[in-house]
This record gives sequence, C-alpha cells and structure tokens, in this order.
Amino acid sequence: MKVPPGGMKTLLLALGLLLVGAGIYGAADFSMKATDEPAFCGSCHIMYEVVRTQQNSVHASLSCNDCHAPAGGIRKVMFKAKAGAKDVYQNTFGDVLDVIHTTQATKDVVNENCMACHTMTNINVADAKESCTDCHRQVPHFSKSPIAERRVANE
Amino acid sequence: TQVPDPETPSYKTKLAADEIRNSAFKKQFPLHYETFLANNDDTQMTEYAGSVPHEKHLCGDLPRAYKYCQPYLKNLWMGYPFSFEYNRARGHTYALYDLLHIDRINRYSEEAGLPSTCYTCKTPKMVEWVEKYDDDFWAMEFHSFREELDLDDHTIGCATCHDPQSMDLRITSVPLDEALKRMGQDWREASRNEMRSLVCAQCHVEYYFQDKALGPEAKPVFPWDLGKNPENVYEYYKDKGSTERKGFEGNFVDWTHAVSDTPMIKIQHPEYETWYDGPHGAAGVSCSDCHMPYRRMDGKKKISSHHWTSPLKSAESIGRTCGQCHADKTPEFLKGRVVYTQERTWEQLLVAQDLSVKAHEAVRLARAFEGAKPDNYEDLIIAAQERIRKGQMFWDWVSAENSAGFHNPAKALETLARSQQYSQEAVNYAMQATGYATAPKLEGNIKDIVAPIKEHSRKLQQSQEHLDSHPWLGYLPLLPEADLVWDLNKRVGPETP
Amino acid sequence: TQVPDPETPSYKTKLAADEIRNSAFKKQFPLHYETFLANNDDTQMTEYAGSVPHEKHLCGDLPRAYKYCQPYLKNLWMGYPFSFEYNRARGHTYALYDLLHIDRINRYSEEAGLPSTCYTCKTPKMVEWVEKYDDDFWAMEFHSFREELDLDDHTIGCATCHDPQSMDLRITSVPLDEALKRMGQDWREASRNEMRSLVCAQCHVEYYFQDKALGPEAKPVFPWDLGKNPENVYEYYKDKGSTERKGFEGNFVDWTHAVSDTPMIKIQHPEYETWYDGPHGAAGVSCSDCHMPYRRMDGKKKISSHHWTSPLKSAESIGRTCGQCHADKTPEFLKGRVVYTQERTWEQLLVAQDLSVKAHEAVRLARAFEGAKPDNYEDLIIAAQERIRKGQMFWDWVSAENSAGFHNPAKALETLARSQQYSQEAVNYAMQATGYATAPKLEGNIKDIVAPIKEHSRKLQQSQEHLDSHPWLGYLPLLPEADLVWDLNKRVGPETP
Ligand code: HEC
Ligand code: HEC
Ligand code: HEC
Ligand code: HEC
Ligand code: HEC
Ligand code: HEC
Ligand code: HEC
Ligand code: HEC
Ligand code: HEC
Ligand code: HEC
Ligand code: HEC
Ligand code: HEC
Ligand code: HEC
Ligand code: HEC
Ligand SMILES: [Ca+2]
Ligand SMILES: [Ca+2]
Repeated sequence: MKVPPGGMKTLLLALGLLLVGAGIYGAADFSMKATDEPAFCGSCHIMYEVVRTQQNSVHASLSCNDCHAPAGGIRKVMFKAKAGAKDVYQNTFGDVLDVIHTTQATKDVVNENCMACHTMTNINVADAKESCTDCHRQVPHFSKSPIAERRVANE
Repeated sequence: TQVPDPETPSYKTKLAADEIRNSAFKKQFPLHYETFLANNDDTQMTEYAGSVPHEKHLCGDLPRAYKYCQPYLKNLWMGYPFSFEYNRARGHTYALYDLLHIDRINRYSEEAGLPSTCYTCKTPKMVEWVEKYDDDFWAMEFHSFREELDLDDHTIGCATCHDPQSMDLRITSVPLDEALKRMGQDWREASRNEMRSLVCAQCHVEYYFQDKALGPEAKPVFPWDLGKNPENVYEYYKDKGSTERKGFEGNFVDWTHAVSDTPMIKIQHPEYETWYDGPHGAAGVSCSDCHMPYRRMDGKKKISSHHWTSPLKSAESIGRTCGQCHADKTPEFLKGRVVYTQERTWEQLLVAQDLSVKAHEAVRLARAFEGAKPDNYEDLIIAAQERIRKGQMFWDWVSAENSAGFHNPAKALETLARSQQYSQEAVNYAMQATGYATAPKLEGNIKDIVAPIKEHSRKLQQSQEHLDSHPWLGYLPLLPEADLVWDLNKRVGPETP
Repeated sequence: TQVPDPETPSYKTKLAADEIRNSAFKKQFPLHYETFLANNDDTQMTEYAGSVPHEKHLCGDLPRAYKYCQPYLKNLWMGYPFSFEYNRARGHTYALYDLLHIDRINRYSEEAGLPSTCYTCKTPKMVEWVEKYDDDFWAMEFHSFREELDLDDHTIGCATCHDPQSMDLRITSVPLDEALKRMGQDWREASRNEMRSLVCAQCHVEYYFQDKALGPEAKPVFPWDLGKNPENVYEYYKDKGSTERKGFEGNFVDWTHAVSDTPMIKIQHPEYETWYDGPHGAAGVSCSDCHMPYRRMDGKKKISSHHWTSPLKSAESIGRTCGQCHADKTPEFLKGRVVYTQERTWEQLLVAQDLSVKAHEAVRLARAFEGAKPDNYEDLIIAAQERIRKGQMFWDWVSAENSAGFHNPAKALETLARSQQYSQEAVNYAMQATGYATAPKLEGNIKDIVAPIKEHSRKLQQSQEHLDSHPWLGYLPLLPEADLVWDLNKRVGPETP
C-alpha cells in the first residue's frame, strides 16, 4: 500500500484542524480554493471513486465544491467547515458506511449548484422533478455503471 | 451576473379563459406550436410501433399492412364495430380526422350507433359541450356535432391539457376527474411530476360507457375502483351492467360475440394502467419524460417537445429522451432492450390470439352440436363462454396497449399467460360439453381450422356474397344497402327524415 | 489529479501455487475469511429465497417446508435421483457437506450411481484431481474420494476462484474453460468486470455429463454451442446422446420418466444463462456487484464481501448492495420491485408445473389404454412425449434458476409461457391417441387427478408398501433392502467385496 496507515492518520488530523480552523476564522483565499479541488478531496482513499468518476465526466474541469458547497460567502465557509470536520472525523475515528450516501444537505446544495450554472437553458425545466439528477442520473459519478468501472477494494 | 431563478413557468397569456382553438395559441407559443405540428408526420414506423395508420390485422407491406400484424382481429371482434376498422394510432393532430372518418361509427345512417361520448378524447370542444349539456351530452347523437368541428383547430390541443390563461396543466376529462375522486384523490393537489402523467391518463386508459340502468347513459367511466390491473377490472365489470342472461347476470357487456354468443368486454389502450406499476412508472418516470423530452428549439431555452410519438424513431431521439436518464448507454443498446421485451411480448400475444380464436370455434361447434349431450351441457357452455370473455379481455389488454409490452414487461407477459390459460379452459369446457365429439375438429393448426378474415366493413356487410365467404361471417345479419350519409365534418348524402 | 485506476490489488502471498485448503488463506486474509464464515448462517429466508435448506416440494413451515413450495417435484422427477432429495441451496461453506450427505447419490451401495463429476462444483480439490487423473477422473467411483475430503477445508473456497499466490481471479472449472474456448473466447483475456461474473459461471449454470459414445465418459459440459437460451439448449441436446429410441434417435437423455416413459432433460441452476441478457446482465452489472458488495470490515477500507447470499436479507444489505447503483431508492421500494417480478414468476411457475404433471398423466393413461386406437397412435405418443420433454425442460429452467425470475423477468415469464404451451400440446396429442376416450379422466383440478408425492427416498423405495401408496410410485422397481454404506466423508457400513 502507498501510504502507511499511521502517517495517513496524522496527515488527516492536520487537514481536519486546518479545515476547522478555516471554518472558525474565515478562510484565506488560497486554502479556500485548494480545499475545493479534486486533488484535495482525492487525498482521501475513500474519495477515490468519486474523484475518478468525476474526472471522467463532462464536469471534469470543475472543482468538487463547485457542486458540493454553496456558492461563495460565509455560507460556503460554514458548510465546508462542517462537512470537512465530519469527513475527517469519520475517516479518522469513525466507521465509514459500506456505501457512502449523500446527506440531504448535500443534495440540496448540489441541486442549487446545477441550477445556478445551467439556469439559462433550464428556465422551463426547473422542478419538473425533485432534482436534476432524477433525469441526469449519471451526473457526474456514473452511479448506474458496473461496479468494476468505478469501485475497488482497499479504498 | 443576474440570471433569473428557474421555476415552473407560469404565463399570463392574453387568451380568454374558455379559449379552445389551437390556432389561438400559436402566436404566443410559436416554438411549441412548431413541435405540435410535427405530429402531422405519419410516415415513419419503428420496429414494433410508429405512426403509419395501417390496418392492424393485415400482414404485409406499408401503408396498408405491416410485418407485425394480428391476423384475427376481425374474427375476435365479430359483431362489434371494431371489426369494421381499426388502425394504428398516429399523431394527436389527426385525432379528429380519424374519429370522423372511421367505419366504427355508422356513417351510412342518421344514427351513428355510437354515442357522442366518443368525442371525449378527441377534441377540446369537450370543455364547451360538457359546460353546455352536462350529463345529457353523452347519449346525444354523434352526427349532430360533426358540422361544428374544424379538423385542425379542434383536434386534441392546448386547451385539453392547459389552462389557456396561465398555461398550468389541467385535467379537462370528466371520467378522469371523477375516477380520481372515487379513489379519494384530486388532481388539483397533484405534484408536477404526477401531472406530467395525469394529463395523458385523460385518454390513454381503458374506459367504458355507462349502462343507462346505472346512471347517466353512455357516460364515460374509468373502471379503476377495485384497482388498475386486468384482474381488478374483470371483477369490476361483473356488476356494471343490466343483462339478465343466465350466468352473466348484471355483467357489463360491450357486445355479444356473433359466433360464440359470448358477452364480451372490449379493452382500449390501457397505457396508464400498464405503466403505473412497471419499472418506470413505479420509479416515478412520467409519460412526458419519454414522450415530451426537452428540446432546445432556438438554441437557448429548452421547451417540452409537443410531438407525442415513439421515442425510438431515431438515434438522436433516443439519445435526447432515454439518454438523459441512461446516459451511460448507447441508443442502439437502449433500443435493443426495448425490442428484447417487445419480441417476447409479441410472440405470446399471437399465441394468446390464436387460443382465443380456438375458444370461440370450440363453443361454436358445441352450440351447433346435435349429438347426445351431457346433463350439465348448458353449464359447460356458460363456463366456456365466461372463460372466453376473460381470456379475450386479457389478450386485448396487451393487444390494445400501445408499447408492445415495454411499459411493463412483467405485467404484459403475465397477462398474456393468463389469457392463454383462460382460453384453453374455454376450449376444454366446450369439448366436454359434446363429450369430445367435436374435439377432432379442433386438432392441428388454427389457421387450418378458422381462416383469418381479411376484409370486412359496414359496406361489405351489405353484401350476401361477402357474408357467404367465411363460415364465421355467416353469423352476421345482412345490412340493408345504403350509401354514406356522413364523412368527416360534412354531410355527404341526402338528409332522410 | 492522480487517483489509481480501479484495479483489484494484486498480492504476493506466501502460499504455494497449488494451495487449495481454505484454512491456509485465513491468516493473510482474516477479514475476507470472516465474511466467508458468514456463509455458515443458514437460518434466514427472504420472501422467495434465502438460506434455510428446506425440501423444496413441501408446503408448510420451516425448517423442512416453506410457504412457497412446488408440490409436484417428486412426481416430475420420478425415476431420477432428484426425486429422492432436493433442497434449497445454502451457503458455499456447506457445499461439500450437502453433496456428501444428499440422497441423490447412492449411499447404500459401493456404487454411487452418479459419477465423480459431481465434485466439480463443490471443492477446490478438483484442481488436484484434474491435474492427476485428467479426463479419467469423471467416470471414477464417487465414493472412492469421500475419505480424502475435509468438510471445511475443502468446500468451495479461495482456490476455486483465486490464484493462491497473486489472488488474481481465475477459472478452475474445466467445463467453463472449454465452453468458452468452443465459442472462441478465453477468460485469460476477459475484463475485470467479466471475471466478476465468470467465476460464478463456473457453477451457477446448466450442465450435463457427456455420453460416453461422444467423448470422455461423464465429463461435465456446458451446452452453450448454439446459444444460452432454453430454445438453443433444447436444440443442442438433440444430437448429444446415443439412444436409438424411435423419435428420439441421438437425443441426449438424462433419464426416462418412470410414469410416461419419456426421455427427459434435467436443468440445473441456469443463473448465468438467465442473467446475461436480462436488464442487469445486459447492462454489465455483474454477479459480484450484487452478491459480493463491498464492506468496510474494519470500519475503513473496502473489501469484497465473500458472503454469497440473497442481497434482500435486510434493509442494510439492500442499501449496501442495490444502493451502490440505486441510491435514489429506498430498500423497501427495491425489495418491492423484486417481489413484484417474483410473484408473477412464481404464479406462472406453478401453472407450468401443474400442466407438466397433467401431460405425464395423459400419456400414462394413453399408454395404458386398451380400446381402439387410431392408426397413428404410436406417432401421437411420440409427439406427446417430445412435448413433455420440452415443456418440462422449460419449466425446470425457471424452477431451477434461483432468483424466482428477478435475474431476467421477461425471459423467465416467456420461458414459462412456452412450457405451458408445450405441455398442453402433449396433453392434446395424448388425448388424440385414445380418440379422446381418456379425456374425461383429465378433467378438473390436477390435485384431484394426480396427488403430489410428499415422501420419497432411496430408503422408502426399498419398501413395497411405499410403492403401493401412490399410483405413480407403482411404476418404480422395488429396491433391495440395504443400509447406509457411506455418509459424509466416512464409511458407515461394512465393506462388501
Ligand atoms: C457536477 C456536479 C458535481 C461535481 C463536480 C462533483 N460532484 Fe459529487 N455528487 C454530485 C451529485 C449530483 C451527487 C449525488 C447526489 C445524489 O443524488 O444523492 C454527488 C455525490 C457525491 C458523493 C456521495 C457518494 C455518491 O456516489 O453518491 C461524494 C462522496 C461526492 N459526490 C464527492 C465528490 C468529489 C470528491 C468531487 C470532486 C472530485 C465531486 N463529488 C464532484 C455532483 C457533483
Ligand atoms: C479526510 C478524508 C476525506 C477528504 C479529504 C474528503 N472526504 Fe468526503 N468523505 C470522507 C468520509 C470518511 C465520508 C463518509 C462520511 C460518512 O460516512 O458519513 C465522506 C463523505 C462525503 C460525502 C457524502 C456525505 C455528505 O455529506 O453528503 C460527500 C458529498 C463528500 N464526502 C464530499 C467531499 C468533498 C467535496 C471533499 C473535498 C472538498 C471531500 N469529501 C474530502 C472522507 C473525506
Ligand atoms: C460550476 C458550474 C456547473 C455546475 C455546478 C454544474 N454544471 Fe453541468 N455543466 C457545466 C459546464 C461548463 C458544462 C459543459 C461541459 C462541456 O460541454 O464540456 C456542463 C454540462 C452539463 C450537461 C451536458 C452533458 C452532456 O452530456 O453534454 C449536463 C446534462 C449537466 N451539465 C448537468 C448538470 C447537473 C445535473 C448538475 C448538478 C448535479 C450540474 N450540471 C452542475 C457546468 C456546471
Ligand atoms: C424531466 C427530465 C429532466 C429534468 C428534471 C432535467 N433535465 Fe436537463 N435535460 C433533459 C433532456 C431531455 C435534455 C436534452 C435536451 C436536448 O437534447 O434537446 C436535457 C439537457 C440538459 C443539459 C444539456 C444542455 C442543454 O441545456 O440542452 C443540461 C446542462 C441540463 N439538462 C441540465 C439540467 C439541470 C441543471 C436540471 C435541473 C434544474 C435539469 N437538467 C433537469 C431532461 C431533464
Ligand atoms: C421510459 C419511457 C416511457 C414512459 C415512461 C412511457 N412510455 Fe410510452 N413508449 C415508450 C416506448 C419506448 C414505446 C415503444 C415505441 C416503439 O416501439 O417504437 C412507447 C410507446 C407508446 C405509445 C405507442 C407509440 C406508437 O408509436 O404507436 C403510446 C401511445 C405511449 N407509449 C403512451 C404512453 C403513456 C400514455 C405513458 C404514461 C402513462 C407512457 N407512454 C409512458 C416509452 C415510454
Ligand atoms: C384528449 C385525448 C388525449 C390526450 C390527453 C393524450 N392523448 Fe395521445 N393520443 C390520443 C389519440 C386519440 C391518439 C390517436 C390519434 C389518431 O391516431 O388519430 C393519440 C396518439 C398518441 C401517440 C401515438 C402517436 C404516433 O406517432 O403514433 C402517442 C405516442 C401519444 N398519443 C402519447 C400521449 C402522451 C404522452 C400524452 C400526455 C402527455 C397524450 N398522448 C395525451 C388521445 C390523447
Ligand atoms: C378515454 C379516452 C377515449 C375514448 C372515450 C375514446 N377514445 Fe378513441 N382513442 C383514444 C386514444 C388514447 C387513442 C390512441 C391510442 C390507440 O389508438 O390505441 C384513440 C384512437 C382512436 C382512433 C384512431 C385509431 C383507430 O382506432 O383506428 C379512432 C378512429 C378512435 N380512437 C375512435 C374512437 C371512437 C369511435 C370512440 C367511441 C366509441 C372513441 N374513440 C372513444 C382515446 C379514447
Ligand atoms: C396532451 C397534453 C398536452 C397538450 C395537448 C399540450 N400540452 Fe403543453 N405541456 C404538456 C405537458 C405535460 C407539459 C410539461 C409541463 C410540466 O412539466 O410541468 C407542457 C408544457 C407546456 C408549456 C410550458 C413550457 C415547456 O415547454 O415545458 C407550454 C408553454 C405549453 N406546454 C404550450 C402548449 C401549447 C401551445 C399547446 C398546443 C399547441 C400545448 N401546450 C398542448 C402537455 C400538453
Ligand atoms: C426520467 C428518467 C428515465 C427516462 C427518461 C427513461 N428511463 Fe429507463 N429507467 C429509469 C429508471 C428509474 C429505471 C428503473 C431502474 C433504475 O432505477 O435504474 C429504468 C429502467 C429501464 C430499463 C430496465 C427495465 C426494462 O424494462 O428492461 C430499460 C431497458 C430502460 N429503462 C430503457 C429506457 C428507454 C428505452 C427509455 C426511453 C424510451 C428510457 N428508459 C427512459 C429512468 C428513465
Ligand atoms: C442486480 C443484482 C443481481 C445480479 C447482477 C445477480 N443477482 Fe443473483 N440475485 C439477486 C436477487 C435480488 C436475488 C433474489 C434474492 C431473494 O429473493 O431473496 C438473487 C438470487 C440469487 C440466488 C439465490 C439466492 C438464494 O437466497 O437462494 C443465486 C444463487 C444467485 N442469485 C446467483 C447469481 C449469479 C450466479 C449471478 C450472475 C450470473 C447473479 N446472481 C446476478 C440479485 C442479483
Ligand atoms: C465451485 C462452484 C461454485 C462457484 C464458483 C460459485 N458457487 Fe455459488 N453455490 C455453489 C453451490 C454448490 C451452492 C449450494 C451449496 C449448498 O447448498 O450446499 C451455492 C450457493 C450459492 C448461493 C445461495 C446461498 C444462500 O444463502 O442460499 C448464492 C447466492 C451463490 N451461490 C452465489 C454465487 C456467486 C455470486 C458466485 C460467484 C461470485 C458463486 N456463487 C460461485 C457453487 C458455486
Ligand atoms: C456445473 C456445476 C455443478 C455440477 C456439475 C453439480 N452441481 Fe450441485 N450445485 C451447483 C450449484 C451452483 C448449486 C447451488 C444452486 C442450487 O442448488 O440450485 C448446487 C447445489 C447442490 C446441492 C445442494 C442443494 C440441493 O440440490 O439439494 C447438492 C446436494 C448438489 N448440488 C449435489 C450435486 C450432485 C450430486 C451433482 C452431480 C450429479 C452435482 N451437484 C453437480 C453446481 C453444480
Ligand atoms: C466464488 C468465487 C470466490 C471465492 C470462492 C473466493 N473469492 Fe475472493 N474474490 C472473488 C471476486 C469475484 C472478487 C472481486 C475481484 C475484483 O473485483 O476484481 C474477490 C476478491 C478478493 C480479494 C481482493 C480484494 C477484494 O476484497 O476485492 C481477496 C484478497 C480475496 N478475494 C480473498 C479471498 C479468500 C481469502 C477466499 C477464501 C476464503 C476467497 N477470496 C474466495 C471471488 C471469490
Ligand atoms: C452496478 C449497478 C447496479 C446494481 C448493484 C444493481 N442495479 Fe438494478 N439496475 C441497474 C441498471 C444499469 C439497470 C437497467 C436500467 C438502467 O440502466 O437504469 C437496473 C435496473 C433495475 C430494475 C428495473 C428492471 C427490473 O427488473 O424491474 C430494478 C427493479 C432494479 N434494477 C433493482 C435492483 C436491485 C433490487 C438490486 C440489488 C439486489 C440492484 N438493482 C442492483 C444497475 C444496478
Ligand atoms: Ca373498454
Ligand atoms: Ca442438466
């Protein structure tokens, strides 16, 4: 394996503290941006699958938090801090579920972001369904594709 | 940047609240209207469906016939107007033309034979008529409304599904509104996703005309009170009529089969009832998701396509329709999956059809039988007829459903298996009724026992020669010679007092 | 960003290349081993499946019987070892125990009656034996290997599917390797996704034992050369035997039905053949996707669960399995969809079963008939038997398939409809053969015509009283009294020379 487990833990704890710090004090531009990117999220083996799929999707050029955090402002900082702290905590101390499912908060945020980016073409579409992904089910993590194409042991 | 919030579009049109003419909507919704006019294309078929209005019982080449055909349709509907003419459906813009031209309605007489109820699913004029005549409307003379109609302006259209002022979806169908009420539901409280199917449920459903003993005569009713599946509907029809015929007391009866003397039920287009608990319906995928995909007509705003047709007509169409949900699959793959289901459904549909024919023939032979009969002969004939009624109803459920099984593969195949079982039971009872004396006449290929009737119409039934051309046709009465009195929205023959 | 491709980790174990003992893998893969041991839980059922090894023909309560039962199994397999004992499958860790305990193998004699081929899908010992005996192995005496076996260490295990040194997936099954070759395929070139189903295709497939006239005796073969569907397989079997029986010349024959004297085919667990062109198989969803979901045993890293069982045993299990792809649906909804298909399949399965029984009875009566016979009597009996063979094979296809239809709803229901048609044709021919003299005896409910046989075993067949207890059992020969000689991996009776 690539990273010795102990070293990983230390690294993650540090990151966690960084995130929590960011949440409390308001973030410097740099760390705010860096912690949006696939490179950061993908530093966690648990996130490999979603990074992998996102990187193969039409949304490859986006950063994760273009979808997964509210757009800008204090709301974004708070959301990230909370989500980040939870991710780090779960990863370090908790049991991660067998299949990670999105929280309702994530679903709402993501859907807002879809609409925000695609507003112009979606004036008439809006809430035909509860969420955009009711139709665009593969966006962006290919959730209906065979497991072998996206998921693997040890992650 | 300042972008508008996306939300359900609600409009303020300048139209009158009771506007029903399609043309009135054109100016404000030119793009929608453009897709609406695409319904005029009736030239393309898919593997099992499509829009060319061929005669469904004829096997052969377009335009009159097709490679997938059901050769016994005229036999199975013997004695009922459906045996005169029944074609593949085409676009909504033809609804009125086809209704006013079809031979099912008696155009050779001042009496149409079928009630004004038939207009229910063909024109937004219904809004006016229901307002004006209320429950008196249904039993009024069909012909008396022909001349009021403009074939284009009054065919199924905007006002059928939309409030003309806000363009919100609405239900204008009396039977749907009432069926929902009886189930304790109200479309006014339905979600947008539900409305995207309910507007179709106004028409793409099984219906019947109320027996006058039980309420307003000829009023259209959706038989959903016991559930929407064929078994429920069969049960439902058991006490919706006033016949006193032994063994069928109180049953609803569409017509009595001329050859086997069986009180029959006709099933029409149960798309909604088939879809609702299938893989897509259960998952909340609406009719409009597949039959009204979003399109970008001006390269910018998306609108709902108003070209209601098969999504399988081209790879692009599949991509834009199915592809939004099944983005990981190719159009060829998706089409292949539909055809996978349709092939199996079609094969069983034909088996069920053949057995239904055999059942009628078995009862025909048993009724004509002159040898020694068992004591329970009469009961056996009734039992056989009851199974014919049921078997054919189940066959018709899938035959009349327009997706050849795709809307619900498991239900389609189950329904056909049951149809076959009921029809076989009918054959068994009928053979028993003659102590098996008639059994040898039922051996072998059905095509050799009963020939498919290829030609039949109101005009032909005016000719004795025609009635002599097939043993089954002999059971029909000769009609008096007559010429067309009505066609489309015009009188074409002399007025008779 | 740099994330690794989704490739299974490759290991360097310290195991020997020919290691086959399960225990040897335990130390290096304790978490995997822990999930593997979960296969020992044989206490839970789901609605239509599960792991309690009840007798599939008994209707009633667990542990011996179940609410969904097929009461005529013993009748339909009359004369074949399957009629002695057939239970619901349970976990892989029981494979060897159940094989060595089952009454299908003659444990009352030094000759098992069935060949060593039976070991093929029960133990990784096969790797050694095939190496050592090559094609001589198959026809060797089954009993002679019992004492070599450890029930735990040698049951289906790691070496069956993995290279012990790299843990790469591999195929150890001779018939699968060869079947693929005959189709121009090679598992060594298969994708990871394909391998995740192919390892299961080693066993969860229909198979037969080669007729010695056509190659190494009793060698297991997968009948896929003409295609994997029931119609293809029926065709395939037409020239894979050496019988000279009129009407069946050259047919492969598993056994001759004792009551109707029909040369039969037995179908076993065609999971792979059912799945491959169903909604999931066609979409590339592998067996392992649903039966080996990832688990985080240490709360962190994922491993493939090696507890092969129904995914429907709990809401959590559905969530972690189906939820990998259907995250938008609740476990209850997903389970409901499975049951929706299973209900329909099960109902048709029972109808097909009853008709198969009726067909045997019809031929039994026709063969016993002493009145005047038509000229073509013999041909009619042959035709009837051929339809029995086909109808029952199609019924067995779905009966033996372990998902009660879910792996491919449309194919399951189609296959059952066809089964019913073939069996009905058999009844028709048989009645014809007696000029319908026997027809009245076939009227009414099948339960009143032929009673289900509830108890039957090798031991019982040693008793005349038992053979007298049901008309059908009378067609069986009385077996000489004998006591158990073998059970599990031990001799339990005296050695006879
Ligand atoms: C284009 C928008 C978009 C982008 C970019 C995106 N996601 Fe997602 N993500 C989604 C949606 C949509 C879901 C599923 C929400 C739902 O319906 O439950 C999701 C779900 C997830 C989940 C939950 C697990 C799952 O499969 O449902 C994780 C974890 C996740 N995303 C992480 C990431 C990471 C890490 C990145 C960057 C590498 C990323 N996402 C990029 C839209 C996006
Ligand atoms: C420290 C490792 C780690 C990093 C870095 C990480 N995640 Fe996660 N993430 C996790 C774990 C562990 C879970 C599962 C939490 C649980 O089971 O509740 C998770 C769950 C999620 C979920 C699903 C739960 C929810 O809140 O909806 C989303 C979405 C998600 N992560 C997105 C992201 C994004 C976006 C990033 C980068 C900004 C990221 N993650 C970075 C470990 C990580
Ligand atoms: C930050 C902006 C942004 C967000 C948030 C976003 N998208 Fe996109 N999306 C884009 C861009 C840019 C493209 C065009 C990519 C291209 O064509 O290369 C795109 C393309 C698409 C397409 C077209 C894909 C195709 O096959 O052509 C779909 C569908 C789509 N997005 C749906 C969604 C959905 C659903 C969400 C939310 C889950 C979402 N998008 C969130 C920016 C965004
Ligand atoms: C009821 C189904 C449905 C829903 C809900 C839906 N879409 Fe779509 N979407 C479609 C269809 C159909 C197309 C294809 C249009 C075409 O190809 O002409 C499409 C196309 C797109 C595209 C491709 C580019 C374009 O505009 O044509 C984007 C981006 C997109 N949708 C985003 C979204 C977003 C964001 C939402 C949520 C607000 C959403 N969709 C909700 C059905 C849907
Ligand atoms: C998941 C997609 C989907 C949904 C949802 C769906 N349909 Fe269909 N429909 C199809 C397909 C595919 C066909 C077969 C077309 C073909 O074979 O060419 C079809 C066929 C039809 C046809 C016959 C078309 C023709 O060419 O003759 C009608 C009418 C129809 N559907 C109406 C409905 C109604 C009404 C509903 C809702 C109650 C509905 N459909 C729901 C996909 C769908
Ligand atoms: C007012 C009644 C009515 C309503 C409402 C209605 N339909 Fe129809 N539909 C018809 C009739 C009538 C026809 C056949 C017209 C003909 O053949 O003359 C038809 C034909 C069709 C066809 C076949 C077209 C072809 O190309 O062969 C499709 C598909 C269809 N409808 C789908 C729908 C869908 C989807 C909805 C709801 C969004 C809907 N319909 C609502 C009455 C209706
Ligand atoms: C509850 C709604 C409803 C009622 C009532 C109804 N129809 Fe239809 N009709 C439809 C739908 C939906 C279609 C398109 C689907 C199809 O053809 O199966 C259709 C198709 C047709 C067609 C074109 C295809 C064909 O059958 O040849 C004709 C003509 C027609 N109807 C005549 C009639 C007549 C005559 C009556 C009265 C006896 C009637 N309809 C009553 C809904 C209805
Ligand atoms: C058979 C039913 C039906 C008929 C007839 C019909 N529509 Fe619609 N229409 C719909 C449905 C369903 C929607 C989608 C509404 C939604 O998603 O909430 C829709 C949506 C619309 C919208 C909203 C924007 C959009 O594109 O989604 C407009 C505007 C519209 N229709 C105009 C018309 C006009 C103009 C006509 C006549 C030419 C017409 N409709 C005829 C069913 C119908
Ligand atoms: C709005 C979303 C949506 C649309 C549009 C859609 N589907 Fe589906 N499809 C689903 C869902 C949901 C399921 C159920 C399984 C699942 O949850 O993935 C499904 C299941 C299926 C299946 C498997 C079941 C079966 O019948 O074999 C096929 C095949 C399929 N769809 C084909 C199509 C085709 C073809 C079209 C277009 C005519 C289409 N779908 C349109 C969402 C959709
Ligand atoms: C999409 C998911 C899925 C796939 C793919 C799948 N199965 Fe299944 N399997 C199921 C379900 C669901 C059941 C029914 C379980 C129940 O009713 O409790 C089942 C039942 C079974 C059973 C019977 C289990 C029992 O409890 O008796 C066996 C054996 C089986 N599958 C083997 C296979 C094999 C071998 C393959 C590949 C050829 C396969 N399955 C592919 C979901 C799947
Ligand atoms: C070497 C042969 C073999 C292989 C390989 C094999 N199986 Fe089995 N499987 C069996 C046997 C034998 C049983 C029944 C054991 C018993 O009842 O004694 C069984 C039982 C099962 C059951 C029923 C368990 C229960 O709880 O009722 C499932 C599910 C199953 N197998 C799935 C799979 C899947 C998935 C694969 C591939 C990943 C697979 N099997 C590979 C031979 C095999
Ligand atoms: C090609 C692989 C294969 C061969 C060869 C095979 N089996 Fe099996 N066997 C299986 C699978 C898979 C199962 C589990 C699924 C099931 O029970 O349907 C099973 C289940 C069993 C079971 C447990 C359930 C039951 O049937 O009571 C017994 C006992 C058994 N087999 C005995 C035998 C015997 C005896 C033979 C030789 C005549 C044999 N097997 C040949 C694959 C095979
Ligand atoms: C019936 C077949 C089968 C048997 C028996 C089997 N495995 Fe596996 N094993 C698999 C499959 C399938 C995978 C998934 C491989 C992939 O996704 O590439 C797997 C994966 C693995 C992996 C790779 C990591 C992972 O979790 O995906 C290990 C390690 C492993 N198995 C160990 C074992 C051990 C130890 C045993 C015996 C206790 C065993 N296996 C028995 C089929 C089997
Ligand atoms: C690896 C992905 C994957 C897994 C795991 C999976 N499915 Fe599916 N499922 C699909 C795909 C792909 C389809 C085909 C339709 C589509 O493309 O969405 C489908 C279709 C379906 C359908 C519609 C077809 C039908 O048979 O009615 C149902 C129901 C369904 N799945 C249930 C389940 C259940 C229950 C499980 C778990 C036992 C499961 N699925 C596991 C991917 C998956
Ligand atoms: Ca009707
Ligand atoms: Ca076999």
